[in-house]
Amino acid sequence: GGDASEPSEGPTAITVATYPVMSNAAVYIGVEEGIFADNGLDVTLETITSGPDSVPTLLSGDLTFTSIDVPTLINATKEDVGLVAVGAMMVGVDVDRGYVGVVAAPDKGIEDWADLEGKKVGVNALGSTPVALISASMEAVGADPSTVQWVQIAQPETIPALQAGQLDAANLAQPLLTAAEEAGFEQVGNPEQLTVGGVPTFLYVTTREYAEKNPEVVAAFQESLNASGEIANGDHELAIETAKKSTTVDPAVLDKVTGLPMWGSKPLTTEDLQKFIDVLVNAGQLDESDASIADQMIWNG
Amino acid sequence: MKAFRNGVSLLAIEIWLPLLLVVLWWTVSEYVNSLYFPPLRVIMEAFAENWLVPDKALSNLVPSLQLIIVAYSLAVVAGIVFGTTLGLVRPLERAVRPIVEAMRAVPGVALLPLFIVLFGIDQPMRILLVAFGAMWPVLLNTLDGVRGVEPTLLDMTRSYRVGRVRRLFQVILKSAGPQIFAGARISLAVTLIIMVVAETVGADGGVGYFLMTAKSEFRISAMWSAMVALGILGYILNIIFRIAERYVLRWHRLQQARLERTS
Amino acid sequence: MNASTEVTRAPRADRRGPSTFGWLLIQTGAVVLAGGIWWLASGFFPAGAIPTPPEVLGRLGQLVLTGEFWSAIGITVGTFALALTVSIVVAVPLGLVIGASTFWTQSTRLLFDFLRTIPPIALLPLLLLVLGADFEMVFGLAVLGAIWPILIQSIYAARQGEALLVDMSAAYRIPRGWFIRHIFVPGALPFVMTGVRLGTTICLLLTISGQLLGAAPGLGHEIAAAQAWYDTPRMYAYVLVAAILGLIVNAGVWAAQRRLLRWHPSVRGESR
Amino acid sequence: MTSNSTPAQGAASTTVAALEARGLGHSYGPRQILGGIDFSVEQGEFVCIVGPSGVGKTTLLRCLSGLQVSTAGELHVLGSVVKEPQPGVALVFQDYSRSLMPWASVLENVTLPLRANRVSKKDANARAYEALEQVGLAAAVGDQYPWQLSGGMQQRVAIARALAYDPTVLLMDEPFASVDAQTRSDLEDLVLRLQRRLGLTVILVTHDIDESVYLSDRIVVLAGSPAHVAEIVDVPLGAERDQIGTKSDPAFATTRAHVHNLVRAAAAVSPSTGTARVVDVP
Amino acid sequence: MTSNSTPAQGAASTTVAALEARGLGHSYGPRQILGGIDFSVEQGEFVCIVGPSGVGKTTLLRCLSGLQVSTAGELHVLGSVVKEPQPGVALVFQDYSRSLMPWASVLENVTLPLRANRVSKKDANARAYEALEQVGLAAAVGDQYPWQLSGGMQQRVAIARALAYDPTVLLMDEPFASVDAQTRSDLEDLVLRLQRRLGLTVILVTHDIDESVYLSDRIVVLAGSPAHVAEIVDVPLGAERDQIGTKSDPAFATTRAHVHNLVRAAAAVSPSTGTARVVDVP
Ligand SMILES: Nc1ncnc2c1ncn2[C@@H]1O[C@H](COP(=O)(O)OP(=O)(O)OP(=O)(O)O)[C@@H](O)[C@H]1O
Ligand SMILES: Nc1ncnc2c1ncn2[C@@H]1O[C@H](COP(=O)(O)OP(=O)(O)OP(=O)(O)O)[C@@H](O)[C@H]1O
Ligand SMILES: [Mg+2]
Ligand SMILES: [Mg+2]
Repeated sequence: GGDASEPSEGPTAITVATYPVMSNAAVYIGVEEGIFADNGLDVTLETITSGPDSVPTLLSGDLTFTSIDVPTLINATKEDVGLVAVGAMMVGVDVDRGYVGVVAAPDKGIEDWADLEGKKVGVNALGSTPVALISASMEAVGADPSTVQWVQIAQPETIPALQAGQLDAANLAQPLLTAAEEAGFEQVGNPEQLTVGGVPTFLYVTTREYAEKNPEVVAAFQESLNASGEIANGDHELAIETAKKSTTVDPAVLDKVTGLPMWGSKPLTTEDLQKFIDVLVNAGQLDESDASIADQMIWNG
Repeated sequence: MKAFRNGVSLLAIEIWLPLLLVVLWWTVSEYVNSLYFPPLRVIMEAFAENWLVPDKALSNLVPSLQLIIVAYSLAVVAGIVFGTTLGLVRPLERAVRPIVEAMRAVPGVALLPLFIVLFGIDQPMRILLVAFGAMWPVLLNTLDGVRGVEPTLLDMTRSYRVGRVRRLFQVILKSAGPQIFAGARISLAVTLIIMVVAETVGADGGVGYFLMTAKSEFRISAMWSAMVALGILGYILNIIFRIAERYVLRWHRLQQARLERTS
Repeated sequence: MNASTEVTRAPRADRRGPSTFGWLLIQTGAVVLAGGIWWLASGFFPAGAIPTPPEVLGRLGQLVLTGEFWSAIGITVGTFALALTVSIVVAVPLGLVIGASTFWTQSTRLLFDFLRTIPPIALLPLLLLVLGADFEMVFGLAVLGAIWPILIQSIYAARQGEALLVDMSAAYRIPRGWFIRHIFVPGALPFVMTGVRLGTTICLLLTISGQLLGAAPGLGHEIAAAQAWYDTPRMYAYVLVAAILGLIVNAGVWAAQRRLLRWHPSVRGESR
Repeated sequence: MTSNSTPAQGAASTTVAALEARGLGHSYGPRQILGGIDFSVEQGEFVCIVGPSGVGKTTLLRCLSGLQVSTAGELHVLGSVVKEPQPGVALVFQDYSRSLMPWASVLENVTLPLRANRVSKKDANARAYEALEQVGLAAAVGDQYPWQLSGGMQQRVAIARALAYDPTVLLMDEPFASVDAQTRSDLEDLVLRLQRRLGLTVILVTHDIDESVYLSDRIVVLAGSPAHVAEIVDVPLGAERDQIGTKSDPAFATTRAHVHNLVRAAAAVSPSTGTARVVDVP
Repeated sequence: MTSNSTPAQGAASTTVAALEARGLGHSYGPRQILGGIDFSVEQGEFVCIVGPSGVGKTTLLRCLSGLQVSTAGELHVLGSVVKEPQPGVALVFQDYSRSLMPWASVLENVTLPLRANRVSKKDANARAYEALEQVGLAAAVGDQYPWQLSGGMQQRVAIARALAYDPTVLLMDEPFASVDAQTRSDLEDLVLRLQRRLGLTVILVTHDIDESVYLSDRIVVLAGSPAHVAEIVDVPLGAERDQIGTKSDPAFATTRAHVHNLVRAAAAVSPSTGTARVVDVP
């Protein structure tokens, strides 16, 4: 639900988790531009390094909202953690050079999805979005993803592993994607393009308990989020400038970044989630029996 | 006490406290309503499901055991070799001390890319990474033990012209034995701990892999069951270790038995 | 004859060896040599994988001028110091007490062997839940990591005493408190000190890891941020800072060891 | 040689024995070392224990001190059964160098038992310095570590520790084995004087038969395996002793010869070593 | 007493000294212990070193053994300057109990130097058992740990280790301090016989002046601080010695008295302890 309910009294304090990368630019812009304040929210931003690891903090109440990817929320829902999605942080980018990408060394002869057959491909976790998306992308061009050898490797170690020839290709997100290109690797494609273009991939979540107690805060948060996403999507330069201010990163690195994320700017719907879930089911990452889980994942304030 | 000391009562002494705590845990956890602290009952169900079914258990235990055995052996050997070298050649030790101390304090995040570039992303890299981290307790203990040898004994070996090799193996290392064993015991636990981290890189099985995956998938009782498995693994390894220690340090145990009386 | 130890034990180079300042020069030389090897080696790695020493030092030079750098170090050092102090204060007496009694050694063995093998990293979510993503969590993690080596080493240490000194104190009816303070603890100290040196480094590493993984402020957090942005020189600059911190802290522990154990054969040879 | 005290036996005003062993036996595991030792020591008496090496003298002394609970028989101190070290008993260990704390200075080694028994630091230091002086060690030695001293000096530190403790019962296990002849006779006279003056009960293990006769009122000769009391020899030399006069007393020579023969006979079966005597070169 | 060897001096066929110290000095840090020691020991000679406790005898012996490089002067062994322990030199440490490895059985303790010098296991064991028997220890003792033995037995293990080593130069630091009188004289005779029969060079530190006169060809008396050679006393007793005959020789008594006076004079200034002698009880 996206219906705004105006808070009447002073601003409500909330704490929102952010990653030390640019996926959060929208929230930063929203805070900078006073959008959250206009909706009666006093936002504190807390940096986190991993979505799943921020869940305990959310449960302990030190965070009000955090962001996790769809498979993580599916797992949390299956395990009854009590999380609900309240909005989209990012949605899949519909172009061939996006926020995420698969890179390969030029001498490996990997030029498109089909060439990944039988190759060693690095992903951050074996049961994760990238595996599903790359598999689906391969299937979309008629290749057989079951021949791929998936290798679990954390993002920061991926480039060294590529350089050492330990991997044929790997899935990376910005800014590592740009860094890999700088280091001479070539983009094979954007795994979101053929699969989840326009579909939310990263979600803002809170606990069901909190949402039930504070529906108006959630609503205000959703309102602000979408407005912020709107601005960020429309002004990439502003997004970059915000990233320069909001992170400690070397501005020179940021200037090189091509391919930005697409931020959520519309109310989240069950259908959106279902699209993602279907991709996962098709890729064999999710059991058919869990395919109707979308309803329980979302907050319908 | 002495009459007490048959196998059964030894076991009794060894398990009364853990048993008590388990009962306590079992009872208290039934009433704790927290996702991350499931009832012990549930944990044990998850344990039975994941670690008592041979197929499932083996796919996780085999890679881990292989890693533990090889990495731990390497760590102990390397620790003893380097520790002895540095302990015997004092000027060398003093000269490289800053480097050694700095190296010990390098966080794993910096080592991982290095190890990947050097050794790949497969089992050998994990083994070396674990061995590197687990080597330090043995190394430091060996270093200190080698230096603490009774000076009169060293004089004795010099005066009787006992060659270097024999002096090393029959006097210095034996004298340092108790301390080396203390280090090796710590290394054993460190091996298991680093293993968990190492198994997040390139692995597709192993206790650590299972644990970290369960954690990120919110399968909390499965995660706890992995910790229980690690604990049991640690305990079993420590028993093997203790048997070796009892055998090698027999003299020390007998000699120190005299201490118990008064202290 | 143990009396003349000082002279016979120490290798010649140590005996008429360099002064403290001389050693400092030698050690600096060794560090420079290691830096040289690093520089050479970084050439063999694919470009950018391992930054060169000048890159890292250059970045470090920029960092030291910023306030964040010092506040990150301040938080890290503070957490570490507190965690180490707590670990030592808890683990050393506990270990010695347990080690001194066969009953308690055996009673706690299973428990400790079990608990020790549980990786602190696996406990991270639990700590985050209970203590929040903050100083307390990092502190808890560091204590959980550092306490074991100190504890185990102290348990072993309790068994190292000279039996005759135990007899001596019994014969002279030295009360328990005095015995512990003047005979038991000094005799156990050589072993305990090794444990403290191990614990010190583990404590520092876990302080940094806790900040890194739990996104609590401090050095680890800075490393994580640099990593996320693939700012390798910056990451290595912070890693270098971590290593230097380890170096400084351990130099302190060494100095303490030299003072506390100046009577022990392991230290007697190392004059000044 | 000044003797400013009443004879030792006179100092023992009560009739209850300082130490009394009844059927005392000790085994290390399955090996029985002491088999039924009976003897008693009066208060203020000076008793020496002699016997071949390995017969069990140290073991006996450890039992008498209460350090070791004998596995058979009973030990009475001042009439009551004891199972642990008693106050007022000082022990000089045979393995003196190991009985000194390597981490403590000589002074600290000597004062520790005093400080631990509530003697003020000032008094303890004063007594320690006095004792060190008595055993012929300079005050400067007090600041050194024991392992910086020669063997004989370490032994004297151990003796000084016992003397400073101001014991009523002094147990000494070959206390003068590592000092030169001159120092040895000086120390003998020192212990003798202290014993006479303060009415100490002294039990001293020695291998030097001259020393045992010179010092003691009675000599306990141990023999056999397990060890038993071969004979308790009364020394008919009176309370006054001095190195030249006493040793030229005919009674000294006869007692000496008697004890010598006893020890020789005991050594001939070389009790706890199991075989015959030192063997001839083939 | 069988003497089946030529006199010791006869055994020394060459004129070069076994050991020669020239102006040997040693300091521990700032403290000078030995100040210019000059003396030489012929091959096959038996020399005793005596002197007050703490004078520097052990230090001197350690320098002679090459364990310790003297800080002044020179040491020649068979004519060449040495700075480290030489083959064929065995040393019995004053601190015998610390010189035995606690983790090794008695047998292993005795065989270690042999095995380390390439003696086969069988031979080493045979030699070890022979040496243990010579010092009066039963074969069964070989299986025990040193710390399960009495002090005197440990000391004899240390002696056995030196004997089994089959040295040409034997350095002994108060080797008989912890054994009973009977064993002591047996051991004295044992060393004397071996020395005569094998032409060993023996340097023995002792506090027992009778022993030094009985055993040696010459006695080096150390005195002062820093220590110097007060006198080198020739013992005019010939090569044949036996416990009864030799000790009743009038020359024995005069030598004994002479050495006694020298040591007493040396002890009177109590060199390294810095103060006067053992003090009278006030
Ligand atoms: N490691 C050392 N450091 C400092 N001084 C020492 C050391 N070892 C010995 N000394 C000093 O050197 C002097 C001589 O010692 P040494 O052991 O040679 O005497 P000694 O003649 O063998 O005496 P004893 O008969 O008591 O064994 C002593 O005053 C002692 O304090
Ligand atoms: N801890 C022990 N374990 C086993 N046996 C022991 C132990 N201590 C001593 N013994 C044995 O007990 C016997 C007597 O030893 P003890 O030390 O009492 O002899 P001692 O008469 O003092 O000899 P010495 O004159 O050589 O010191 C010896 O045969 C020794 O082997
Ligand atoms: Mg004894
Ligand atoms: Mg000496």
